[in-house]
Amino acid sequence: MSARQPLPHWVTAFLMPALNVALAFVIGGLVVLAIGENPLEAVSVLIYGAFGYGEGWGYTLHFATNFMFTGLAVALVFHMGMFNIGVEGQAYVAGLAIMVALAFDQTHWTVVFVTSIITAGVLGAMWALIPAYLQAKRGSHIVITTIMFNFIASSLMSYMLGQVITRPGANAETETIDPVGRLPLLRDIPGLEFFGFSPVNVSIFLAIAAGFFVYWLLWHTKFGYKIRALGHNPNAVRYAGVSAVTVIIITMMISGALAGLVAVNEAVGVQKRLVVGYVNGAGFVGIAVAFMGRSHPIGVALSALLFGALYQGGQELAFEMPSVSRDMVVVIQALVILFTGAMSELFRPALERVFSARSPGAETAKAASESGSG
Amino acid sequence: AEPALIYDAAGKFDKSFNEMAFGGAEMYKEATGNEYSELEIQEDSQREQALRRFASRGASPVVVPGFTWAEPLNVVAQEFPDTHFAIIDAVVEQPNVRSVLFKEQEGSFLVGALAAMKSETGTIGYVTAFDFPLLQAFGCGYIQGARAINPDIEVLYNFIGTDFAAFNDVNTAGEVGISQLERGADVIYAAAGAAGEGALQAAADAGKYGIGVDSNQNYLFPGNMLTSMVKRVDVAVSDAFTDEMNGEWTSGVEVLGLAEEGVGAAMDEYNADLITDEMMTKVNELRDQIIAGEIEVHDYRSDNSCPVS
Amino acid sequence: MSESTDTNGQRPDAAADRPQGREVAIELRGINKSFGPVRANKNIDLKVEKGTVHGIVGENGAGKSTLMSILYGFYTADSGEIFVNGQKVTITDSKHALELGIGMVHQHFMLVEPFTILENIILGAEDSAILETSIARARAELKRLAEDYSLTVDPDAVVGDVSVGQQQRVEILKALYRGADILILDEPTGVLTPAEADHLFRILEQLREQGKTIILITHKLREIMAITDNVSVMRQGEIVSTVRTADTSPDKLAEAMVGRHVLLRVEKDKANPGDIRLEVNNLTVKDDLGVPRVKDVSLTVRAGEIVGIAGVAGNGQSELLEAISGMREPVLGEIKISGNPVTFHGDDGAARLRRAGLAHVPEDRQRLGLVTAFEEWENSILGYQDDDRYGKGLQLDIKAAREEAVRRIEKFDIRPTNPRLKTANFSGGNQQKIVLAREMDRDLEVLIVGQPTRGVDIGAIEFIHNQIIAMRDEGKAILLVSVELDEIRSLSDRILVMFDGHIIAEVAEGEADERTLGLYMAGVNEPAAAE
Amino acid sequence: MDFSDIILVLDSSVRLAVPLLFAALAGLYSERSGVVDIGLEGKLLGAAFAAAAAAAVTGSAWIGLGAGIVVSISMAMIHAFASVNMRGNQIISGVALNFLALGVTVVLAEAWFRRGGNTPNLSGDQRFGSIDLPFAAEAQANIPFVGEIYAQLISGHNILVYLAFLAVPITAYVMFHTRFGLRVRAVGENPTALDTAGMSVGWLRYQAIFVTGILCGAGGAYLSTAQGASFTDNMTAGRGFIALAALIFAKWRPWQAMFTCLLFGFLSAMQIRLQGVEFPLIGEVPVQAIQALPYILTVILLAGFVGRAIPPKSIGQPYVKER
Ligand SMILES: Nc1ncnc2c1ncn2[C@@H]1O[C@H](COP(=O)(O)OP(=O)(O)OP(=O)(O)O)[C@@H](O)[C@H]1O
Ligand SMILES: Nc1ncnc2c1ncn2[C@@H]1O[C@H](COP(=O)(O)OP(=O)(O)OP(=O)(O)O)[C@@H](O)[C@H]1O
Ligand SMILES: [Mg+2]
Ligand SMILES: [Mg+2]
Repeated sequence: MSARQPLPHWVTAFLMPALNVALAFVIGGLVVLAIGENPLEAVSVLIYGAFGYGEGWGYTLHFATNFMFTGLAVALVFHMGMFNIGVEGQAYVAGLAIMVALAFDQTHWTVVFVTSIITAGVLGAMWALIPAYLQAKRGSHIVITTIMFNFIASSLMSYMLGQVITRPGANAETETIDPVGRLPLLRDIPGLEFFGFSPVNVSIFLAIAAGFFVYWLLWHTKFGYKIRALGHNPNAVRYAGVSAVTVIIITMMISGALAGLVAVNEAVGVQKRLVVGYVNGAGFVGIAVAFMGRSHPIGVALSALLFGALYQGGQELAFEMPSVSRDMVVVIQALVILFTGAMSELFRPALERVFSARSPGAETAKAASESGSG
Repeated sequence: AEPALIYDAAGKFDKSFNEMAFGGAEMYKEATGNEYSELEIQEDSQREQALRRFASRGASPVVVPGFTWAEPLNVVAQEFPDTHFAIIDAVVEQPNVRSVLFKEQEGSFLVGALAAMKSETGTIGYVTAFDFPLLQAFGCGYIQGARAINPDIEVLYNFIGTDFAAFNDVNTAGEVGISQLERGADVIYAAAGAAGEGALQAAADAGKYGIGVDSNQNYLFPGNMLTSMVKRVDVAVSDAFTDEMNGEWTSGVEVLGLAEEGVGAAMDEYNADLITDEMMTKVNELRDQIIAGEIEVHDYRSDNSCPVS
Repeated sequence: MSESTDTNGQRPDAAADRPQGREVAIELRGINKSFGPVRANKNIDLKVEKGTVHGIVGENGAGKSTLMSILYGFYTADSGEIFVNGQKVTITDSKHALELGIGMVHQHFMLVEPFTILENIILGAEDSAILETSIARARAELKRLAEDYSLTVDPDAVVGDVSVGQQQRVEILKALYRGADILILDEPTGVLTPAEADHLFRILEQLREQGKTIILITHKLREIMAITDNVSVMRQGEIVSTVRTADTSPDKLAEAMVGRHVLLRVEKDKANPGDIRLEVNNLTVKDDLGVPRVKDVSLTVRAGEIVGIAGVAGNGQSELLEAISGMREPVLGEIKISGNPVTFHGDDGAARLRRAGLAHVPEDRQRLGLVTAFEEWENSILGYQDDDRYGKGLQLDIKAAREEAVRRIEKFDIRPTNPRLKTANFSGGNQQKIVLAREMDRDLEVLIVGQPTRGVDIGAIEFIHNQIIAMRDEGKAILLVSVELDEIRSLSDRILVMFDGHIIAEVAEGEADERTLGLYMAGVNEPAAAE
Repeated sequence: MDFSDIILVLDSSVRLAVPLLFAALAGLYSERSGVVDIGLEGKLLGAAFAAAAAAAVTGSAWIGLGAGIVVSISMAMIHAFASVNMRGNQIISGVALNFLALGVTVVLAEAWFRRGGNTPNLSGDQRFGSIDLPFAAEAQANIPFVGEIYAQLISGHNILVYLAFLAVPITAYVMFHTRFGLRVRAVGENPTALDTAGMSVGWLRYQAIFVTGILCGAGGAYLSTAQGASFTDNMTAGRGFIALAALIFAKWRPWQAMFTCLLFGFLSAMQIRLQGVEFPLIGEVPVQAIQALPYILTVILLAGFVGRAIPPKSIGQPYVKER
């Protein structure tokens, strides 16, 4: 951020991100071009696949739901000035909530929904507890501990799925939830048939609620005030008489709980059973989602939507253009993350020249951006 | 109707049965000159979508390798009663679905026997990706075969990792192989997809023997590959394609074991010198006994446990 | 020219224009600098004569640091010209400035704390790729400088561990080591004890004799009068006057700075102490490294009196404040607020003390007292965020908090007056007012205040002092810690001198002349004996 | 386990530690200069592919190493550009590069070799073979213990292993005894101090990140052309993250980093050995418990003995002069 003429809000909020996405597609287009496909067609296929029709929308929203949970989990802890790389593991362990869902699947989906929300949340929180405690009490760097706990989670779940809760005759997966107890898909809701066969289900409302909750927590509660204060200035927190230990532990547990909710959408809601590695990287994508969303719930929601679109659109692309492999789709996704996330300021100097050509500030801005590169 | 093949999340080139399925499709393509369509899914939740797309575009049969397809296929098969589907490694009870199962334990039994016969140290090894019933079934059959030859042979049994990433962790696989060799193993059976090559490489580097899996990997390290436990997923796929083409489609469960030559120990020019005649005769003898039901090879998956270890 | 302190259309550099044969070391012409909307410097003209000490005074945020940072090549001016020794130059970066012989001691030190003093000094001026050789040379050079200017430091001490006074010496040595002959010092004495300050001035005089040119920014007019040859006054980004120091007076300068008459002396009537509010018995406190800093200290503060603690920085005052305010658990001894002993457990002690009726203005506002990334209103509830008046239960009543902030901005004349503004963009003086407002504007028993006016301009100082007196007159018990001897003497009703963790003397108001206190602060228990 | 078994386990520990060591030392330069790097994983992967591919095509492991380093450096420079010039979020940049490597390697491998995202198996000069130090055999034969240690543990590794361990004293020297090191540490602690002392913060960070690229390149090449004999899709399997953890565990110090990586290598080697072993009293524990051992012990050691790790003060924050 350089000493700058303030750009019009719509420029920073919409034009710049749009330009970045465009650039990402241009470069991604070159990859497509390299394999002799038409980049423009590829982009239009990708966009159509993500937003062009009901089922596409449904899939986009379904993926966005997972990323919303993981993104919020990362963002919340980041406001406390820490980095929770353990979301993947927290979500994975929370998958065990499936057992509760299976226990209640003869009752009614609402029962399954509520109970699995609770258990998934609790399990995720528990998996975050030890790293949090060690950080707070022993100063053990939370990045190490959460990385380690991802691996430990993988071992634990391998054991559970391989030996304990596995369905004999199947392969390291649990029983499947009985139709009676399955979460309704959006298309089952009158008026929303539009979503076709897509797996997007009632969990999406949970994700939206989670967004509001995090916003409320951070900016409208005394505890959120403490979280942010700790994030900005730990010394001031001690001066204020706020217990950093308590704040760290509780915040991490809330984060773990948010991560755990992935289980409600993905395992309980969509796959209706637990399989090995069901989180499938959503936890790591959540890191990018959180930072691209500037750790603000609205931003997180938007970038979750972007990533959902990339996943669904990418699948459409792989389907419509057989020569575009899913690895190429990964490349395009990476480019989008790079340009919209890490190089979001790429066009600022140019835009500043355009939008404040006549004002003296422009020069300062230029000087500043130069001073950055030395 | 153009046949279609949808690969599992592990990906088309998993050095394992997805890749073999691909091979099968190619076989069909060569034999008949017909095209087929294919797709790699990226996310588990995309299975139904993929199935539906091919079905709704009139593809038939739609073949899916891997048990993970059972659930979604069960749903989609009912939506498209006129489309034929085939699933490998799992059973889907639908009138328009062909379910192909393999008796990996039987093939593994044979290679286990060979390993025991080849071993001079009385110690052999099994390297696999992670604790996973299918992979345990390989291992369990392997041990049974080895014990059939030498009741007190020691079988080292190692896992590379704890999830699907293990199928790619070729370096750890190599270390696992080395540690087994260091502990006296002189034959190593590697059932770990792409990572398996790491263990086979270790065996080759040490001048010991490796056993490949799924496809015939004998060519990898000629002279150091004792054999491969082939699992003819490719055959299953191309059969499904051709049956449809010739209007000979049959739904229902197909179980391919030694009898059906769905599994077996690969013998070719690469390992000819390593297999002595008496080894050969012994193996054939065992195979006949299994086919005749005189030897009952336990399937780990039936009860998630292995009687021997 | 003596009336040139008036602010109307006077050519700012008129004073310097007068012919008197001295050549000009630095000349600035029409310098402009904006930080986004903020116009920090508005076409500044300034001449600094060679071999003189040139003072610059002005309110917080007047643009002093910015102007000097431009001269030093840290910021690039939006427009304007710079002449060094008559040559027109465009200073692109600090490297360039250093080559031109310009050195700067920044207001907020530019040191690498985990490094040793030597490493800090050679940083950027290493004469070989291998450290050892550079260090060897630097060690010798440093020895020479130390002797020439009696700037003794332990070259191998880690900067983070030495006193601010020492750190500043390092900054000066850095400049000298690089052969600067134009030296800029930005608020150098803000953090120094009187003794250290006097020493600094002797050094500056010595440098001047050697023909070096010095630009001195300070908020302390006494220092301006004592050492500078010329002085420029800045207000709101402009130089409103430049005069010979001989021709002006503190009051004139103060008026020129603030634009109104300022009372430089504190006026208060006799205290009438009530009963004991703060009682500290045999307190012993260790710092983070486990070193005892406060040793068996006992003291009491009564309602309606101000007890001042004088002492050279680093003699345990900070730890004493931290213990009394509940931030640091003492190893021995007890603390009583209005007779009730304070208990320590957990890391939220400060909250318990606040509930007991204690308010705390910390020594270091930026590090402890504020979350500078927060909006002003958020800082105005820091430490009290759990009070019911900011909302019952979990919810934070933002509206209530903001309304209160607005009231305080009004009452304490905090500028700018927008509670939604980021605290970092308030000047130091105003940041200090935010803290004071928060801690003073409530019913409390005991107020402890550390360095209330550090780095704050005189306008603000006057205001802050009056507020503290007012509190006393309302019958609050006030414990004041300051390294500013003047401040201690003018505010306190009783003065305790702290040395090496002990209270080594108590002096009643009036009996305390500067010399005696100075000796106590130096650890001399019997000033008489020291005659 | 008798003596020679222990030697063998240690030997395996060394092999397992090397890629971690390269990556950890690489991260050390970047992070000491104040730039977070969670993109170690991606650089390892990219380099592993480039090395294997180049070796397969040219038949020379050395050219492979060169290619790996070049690719890794290019990725590092993207990170530098994003972190320094764009003042972007360093975490996102790292995540993006990890994804990028994941995708690009497979796409290119498939395009060039048609082996399903893998390179052909390398053999002979395409790989770094093991080097026998002089008198290894004699020593083992004649000197008890020491001889065996020398022959088994010290001797018989490939050149990259020796380079990795050589990189430790070099890094230690560069960081704490050279002008470059002094400045890198300074810019990580207080960039403004460096700026006001007349140096360019950005340029220094570029230099540091460049070194990061070199070391990650070597680490990647080790995986695919020395320890392994081909590139496979996502073959790094999280090593970059373990290395990051090791770096923090070591509090950003070179020697400590080496010991941490060796420790982790040892735990992994033991883990492999202990699978399926019957323990006295306990009996046979679930294999997954053994597999989790390295990670659990790391956490315990961290909490028990290592304690608080204070990162370079300016880490993760883009250098901003003016607001
Ligand atoms: N780096 C910066 N970025 C943005 N604005 C700045 C910056 N530095 C200073 N300013 C603005 O410029 C004005 C002048 O600041 P400056 O630091 O020069 O004041 P000052 O005279 O040094 O105050 P003080 O006496 O407190 O040191 C300030 O009011 C501030 O708003
Ligand atoms: N890097 C910066 N970015 C934004 N504003 C700044 C910066 N540096 C200084 N300022 C602003 O410049 C003004 C003067 O700042 P400066 O740091 O010179 O001293 P100060 O903040 O006035 O307090 P003090 O005089 O006690 O140091 C303040 O408004 C401060 O917020
Ligand atoms: Mg200033
Ligand atoms: Mg200031």
